[in-house]
Amino acid sequence: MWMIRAFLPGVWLLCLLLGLALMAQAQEETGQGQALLESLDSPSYDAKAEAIEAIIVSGDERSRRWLDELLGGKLQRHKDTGRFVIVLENRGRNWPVIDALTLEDAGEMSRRDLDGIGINNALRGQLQSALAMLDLYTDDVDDRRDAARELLGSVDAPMVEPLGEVIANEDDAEVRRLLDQALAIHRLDEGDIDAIAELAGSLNSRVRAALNSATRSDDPLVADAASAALADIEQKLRLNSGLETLYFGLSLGSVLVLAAIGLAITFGVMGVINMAHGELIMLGAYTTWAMQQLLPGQPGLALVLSIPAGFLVAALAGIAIERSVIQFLKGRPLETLLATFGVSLILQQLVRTVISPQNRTVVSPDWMSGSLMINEGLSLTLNRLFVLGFALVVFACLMLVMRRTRLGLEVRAVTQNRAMARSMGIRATRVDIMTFALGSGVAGLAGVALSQLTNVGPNLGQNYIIDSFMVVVFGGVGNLWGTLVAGLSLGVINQVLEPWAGAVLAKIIVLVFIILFIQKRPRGLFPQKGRAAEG
Amino acid sequence: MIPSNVYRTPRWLAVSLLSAAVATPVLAQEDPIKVGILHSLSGTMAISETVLKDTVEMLIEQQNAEGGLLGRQLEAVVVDPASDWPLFAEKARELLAQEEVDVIFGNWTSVSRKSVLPVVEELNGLLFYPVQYEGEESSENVFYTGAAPNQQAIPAVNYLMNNVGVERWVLAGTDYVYPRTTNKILDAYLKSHGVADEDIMISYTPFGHSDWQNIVSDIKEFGSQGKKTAVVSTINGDANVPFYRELGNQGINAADIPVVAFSVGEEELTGIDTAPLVGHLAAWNYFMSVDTDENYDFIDAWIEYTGDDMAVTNDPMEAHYIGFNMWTEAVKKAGTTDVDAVKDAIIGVTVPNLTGGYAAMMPNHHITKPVLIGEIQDNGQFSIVWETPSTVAGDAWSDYLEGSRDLISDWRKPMECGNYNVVEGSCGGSEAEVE
Amino acid sequence: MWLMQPFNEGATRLFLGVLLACLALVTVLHLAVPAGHPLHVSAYTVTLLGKYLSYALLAVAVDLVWGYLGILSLGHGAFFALGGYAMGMYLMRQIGDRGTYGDPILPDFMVFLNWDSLPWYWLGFDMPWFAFLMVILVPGALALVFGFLAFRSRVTGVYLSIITQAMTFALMLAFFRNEMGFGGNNGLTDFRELLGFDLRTDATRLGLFIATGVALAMGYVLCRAIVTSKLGRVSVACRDAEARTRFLGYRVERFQLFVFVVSAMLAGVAGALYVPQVGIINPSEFSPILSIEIVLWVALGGRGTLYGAVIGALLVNYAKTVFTGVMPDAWLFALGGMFVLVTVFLPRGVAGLLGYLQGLRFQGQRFNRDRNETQSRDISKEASA
Amino acid sequence: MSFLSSLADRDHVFDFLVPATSPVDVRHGPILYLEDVSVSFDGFKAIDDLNLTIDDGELRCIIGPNGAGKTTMMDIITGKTRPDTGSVWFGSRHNLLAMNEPEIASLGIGRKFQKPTVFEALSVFENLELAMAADKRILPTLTARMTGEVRDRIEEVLETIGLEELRNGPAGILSHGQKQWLEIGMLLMQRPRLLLIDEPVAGMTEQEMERTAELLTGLAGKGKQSVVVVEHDMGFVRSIARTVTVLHQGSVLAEGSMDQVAHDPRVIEVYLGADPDEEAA
Repeated sequence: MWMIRAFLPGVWLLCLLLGLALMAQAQEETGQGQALLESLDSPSYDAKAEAIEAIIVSGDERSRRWLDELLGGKLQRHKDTGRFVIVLENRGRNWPVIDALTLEDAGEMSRRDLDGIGINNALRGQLQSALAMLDLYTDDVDDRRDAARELLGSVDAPMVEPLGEVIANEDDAEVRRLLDQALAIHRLDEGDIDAIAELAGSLNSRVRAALNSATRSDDPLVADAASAALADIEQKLRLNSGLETLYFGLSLGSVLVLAAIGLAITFGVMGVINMAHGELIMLGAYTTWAMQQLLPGQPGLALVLSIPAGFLVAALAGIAIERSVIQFLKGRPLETLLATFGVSLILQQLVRTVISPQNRTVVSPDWMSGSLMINEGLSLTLNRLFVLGFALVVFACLMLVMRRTRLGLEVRAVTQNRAMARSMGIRATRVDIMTFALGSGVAGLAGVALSQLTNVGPNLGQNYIIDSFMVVVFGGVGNLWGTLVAGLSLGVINQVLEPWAGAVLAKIIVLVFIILFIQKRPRGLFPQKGRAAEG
Repeated sequence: MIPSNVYRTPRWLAVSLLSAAVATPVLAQEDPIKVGILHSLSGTMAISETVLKDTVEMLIEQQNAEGGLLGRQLEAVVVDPASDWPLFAEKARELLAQEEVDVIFGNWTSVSRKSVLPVVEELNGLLFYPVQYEGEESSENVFYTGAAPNQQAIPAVNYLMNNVGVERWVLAGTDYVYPRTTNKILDAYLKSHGVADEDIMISYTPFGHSDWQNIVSDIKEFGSQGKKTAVVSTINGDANVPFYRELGNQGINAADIPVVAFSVGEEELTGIDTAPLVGHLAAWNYFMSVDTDENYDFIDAWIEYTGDDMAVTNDPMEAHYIGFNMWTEAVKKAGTTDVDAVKDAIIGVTVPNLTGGYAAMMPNHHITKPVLIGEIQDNGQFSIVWETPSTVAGDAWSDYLEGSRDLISDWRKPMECGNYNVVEGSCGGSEAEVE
Repeated sequence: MWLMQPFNEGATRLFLGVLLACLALVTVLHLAVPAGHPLHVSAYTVTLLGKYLSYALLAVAVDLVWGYLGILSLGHGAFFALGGYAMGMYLMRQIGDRGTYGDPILPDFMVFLNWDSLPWYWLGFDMPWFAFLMVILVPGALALVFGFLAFRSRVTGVYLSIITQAMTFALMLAFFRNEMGFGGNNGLTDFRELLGFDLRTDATRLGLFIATGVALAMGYVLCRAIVTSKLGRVSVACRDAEARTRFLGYRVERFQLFVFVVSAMLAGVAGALYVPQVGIINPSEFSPILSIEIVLWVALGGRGTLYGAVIGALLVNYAKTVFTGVMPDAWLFALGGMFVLVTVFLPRGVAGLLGYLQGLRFQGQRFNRDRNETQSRDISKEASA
Repeated sequence: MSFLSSLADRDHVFDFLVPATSPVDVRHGPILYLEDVSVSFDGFKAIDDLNLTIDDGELRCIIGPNGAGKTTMMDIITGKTRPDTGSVWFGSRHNLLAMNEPEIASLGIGRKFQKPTVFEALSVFENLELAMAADKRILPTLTARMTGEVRDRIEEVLETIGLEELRNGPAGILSHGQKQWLEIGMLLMQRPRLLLIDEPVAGMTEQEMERTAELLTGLAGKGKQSVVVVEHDMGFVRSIARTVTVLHQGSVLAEGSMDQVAHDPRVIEVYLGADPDEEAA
């Protein structure tokens, strides 16, 4: 959704509508296009604004393309020839371009010979609302809705009438509602007190913005009515913010769970303290990056593919660690801690030297960016929603593996009584490898998910290792459910505390809480009871 | 390792000629001039600092290609302080006392500079510090080639106030001294321009903060009060990716609530999917997209040096470029690498910067810089939307802070004082007793 | 007198001899041998060695709890840092009005963060005796509270390690906050003088170096005295068979607490000696990573021998200095590799190796055995947990 | 129990730790007295309404199939496990349920574990030294000196358990049987009034068993220690036992002389109608 603050001169708008009408029978003249673009290429932004209007009224069918490219900063001009081109790919030193007039391929041009036609946020706003107006006439309902939503708060006098017509011909109720609100906001700005009645109860942030500014109106009646309406809205919002905090908490929790669940297996079930766990997460994240490098332009597909890939890579790395280090330290968990710490140092520096010390870009596919609108006031960010779901799925799968599969059975057998299990023909070593691979693989999955939330860089792992241990210990070592509950609850606690304690303090409080909790229940939330548990 | 290549183009020559009297290419029989490089190559700061190390190495290579300095070759002495602050002090001591380098280019974080400062002063070394910082410091032995607050923060805020019409301000930063000081200065500055208290929201977050949900939604709420709102971000490197992602996903975009960042440059953007960020702002003294020949030459040199076609340049790199040239200039001027001689010689030295102007070393060991405001583009570059008509001289002591308002710094004889109090007319504090 | 006990041991006498000899040697080489001479020890090296020695003391403290009490503390960096901060606060107060802003009382960072007066917890730190007392008391108090809680509820093994880690992590975050009034991320720096000695003179550096050496010697003797006393044997008993020790009528948690507190105090002293030599104290000293590294020094040197801890600390840190200089891009490989190799192939660390070479097998074997003992116990704990 | 009160409580004990030689009041008969004791783990009743009385100086053997609750009973007496209901008295003065392990131990109740646990890192001598009845607070322990009297005592015990020549070797290298003895020796060092011994002869050779038998019978006696032995090996039990108690499903099934017990139908039935000896073997 786009919010506009550009105030379009009325003249221009009339021309715009005129232009829309004319567009059909507009005549193509070669000179005209060049001239239009010439006028765009001027140092002053006002001149540019006029040029944009000119382009729209020209009714030239390339204008839509031009405006889009201008918006994307891809409409550029060759310094020497003065030729206007559209840049297709603007990374690297030489850029592939097409001619802006003929729209035919114009080969490659050196970055340094090209002059971009810069725009600023004001122009960007102007362009967007212009395009929005155009979009109101498209056939796709969703586009029209978005367009209508964009117009909220950016309607001014000359637009009223044409919008009225639009509403009249609009068959989609939602679009009509939005446009009505847009007009109401406009009327409110004009000081029309009745508009408030129409806006009352809407949770839309731009409506609230309008009402807020209305409270500062010099007409006391309007001011009071506005604040009354606002108070009513705030009431509605309170529930929202409660839900929002809960969602924040859960999503943070899901991240913790993802990061910790692998550890819950290697550490909890096998009793192996793997300080390189964080780096396994990192590997998963880098796999996602690599995938996106392999499949340029298809971030979504790459992401999906990197789920198995990430698992595999991390699992293999895990096996390597298990074989090369951990197996020699069987039954010496504290030594394992130290050795794997060494491994983590090596892995980090490896990434730094082999790939780069800089963070890597991981693109979010469209279906993961933006947010899911529950109501006008509450929307859930998609990427976190996906991660939350992903975490639960991973957890469920793990439960299945541990509970239902042969591997799970063998793992439990081996961890409870190695010798016995051996004598029953279970190949303990193999089980160790498998278990460790599983745990590491899950860490890889966490990495894939995290790549959608945070940096993909050499330090990624370090930022999560401690939290992971906290979660596992808090939940009770060796208990997957514990890890889930612990992760989610810690997440929620943190987010509930944050607003009044601040991010740092909230984290500290949570840590202290964990410490004290461990004093009360030395074996975590869900300890294993009975004589076995006696040290 | 990076392919080292002797490289030179007519343009490049032109630049060096601007700065250099014709460098007489003498074979260096004398032992080389040692240039210390003190940038973290591991640990958390490696992300930002490694490129700076490479930059200096490249500059040294180019200098040597032109016959070195005073007929002697330059030799880089690289150490890794590993993002560990005490280690910075130790390594600085190693460079100065053991390796006996003639100059040090290094440091990124304020704390690392603070940790090195006493060492450099004690052993009377030269340190060129290339990163924008909080000011409130002026050392006889340190040259600040990065921006002081008045060369970045204030102009950026001016731009938002006057050109964008912002009325409400969110000052978001990582909880350390640079954001704290900057925000303090801005807070004072905004209030002095009639911004009400309730129209300013300040929030601090820990290093590497990755969960921005709450804060971003607060910002959103803060912005929905019917006044144009902007975020002034002094958020430190690593925390930016999740921050911008959250912004994008919660639907806050530039046309709506613009974010102007002081520590997000091209280097940081390489780690971010910039599509949702288009239009957000950054204030620097240099952008890779600057359209000058010097810049294109520098970029090409850099690309060839790193052998990476996608390699980017950024503001601190330019700062090193300027600092290095200033130092070579001063050495030529003084005819020696002796620290005291160079210290005197360098004040007033003027070299071209990459943005088509010149940078001069001020008596307070800060330099003149243009201030550019750029909007993020989808290709991880900035399109420059505004710049100061002329260059701005760096202020060691902010005019907007209690206590430092009356302080000035002037290292020329006879004053030679880093914090001269114009009211009391005395030179207070540390540098007083450093002879 | 139990404190004299260690002097009857050949090993301790040897250790002290070597240590003091080194101190003397360095002093001589620094003062007597002219600069430029290949044998001259520069002030830089002296300070460096001083730093190593303070680390060595820290390592001894860790070995006391880990080696003899079986408590793997991943939070000893916290005690070290607290001691360091106590010293740092004293040094800050010593700056007086020579700070940038020339404020006679407030440190610079407080001035420009608009503190109008000194927070209560800074009071008294202008008096050396008070500050030095705090160097010991503050870490001691933290250890007392933390240990009391942990040991009384019988938190053991990995759980204890993890919550010690949580402790130091929480402290790190806390000290990063500028509101705390400890200078936030910048920490405390720009120190001038200690007890009237200018910190920027080589003489003072040498002095600090020697002081650290002596402190190490005393700390070593103290620990040695503890471990050779009956209490030391009880500690080992707690480590190897906690339940048994209880049934013999020892209040295990009290012994653990006692040793833990002593160790924390030693760590504090180490921190206090460390700060004036490196010239800065900052929250990153609290970082859990550092604490893990300390444990690694001990592991590498050889756990449960004390002198092994010293060797480990010196070795690792020397290696660090060398590597960061020689192979800046790759030193982490070397360090990490070293940790892996030692823990895997040299389970008893360098000391174990030495012991073996010198045929002092008894120490070694007994140690190796009870190591496995403890480990198997640890594992059973985790398995059962 | 709340943090503060526990703190207070601890201090209270810390001030004057009950000395090991505190008089145990046995004028009114029994030295150990369990009444209606029950405890359950996760619903499983390990001890079910158990009543047991041990007289001063008595040597009592306790037998019973696996899971009869023998070890749990020991845990309760030594304070390791807290019963859900019931009362446990040491003499007629000390309520054991109100004390923790060290306090109970210092009252003069010594326990030997099923699996021999000695301090393997320490020498045999040191093991005994630690076990010796002494002031076991921190500072006294820190400054404790090896007096001649102490040494004699240790030597004496070393002799009793026949480990003189191994005195300086680490306990870790001892054989299983030797460890068993060492542990018993450690109990002796405590000068306990009551010895709880869990399976003393498990994994011992015939001769070792005999020696152990002598050792134990030698210990018990009026005014000396009372001894409670839990054992599987019926042969051994028969060789030392005067009174035998049969535990079953957490409560006393039968009590009496070995022969009585061995022919008690219920006992036989519990042991699957088999002769107890075979069952155990």
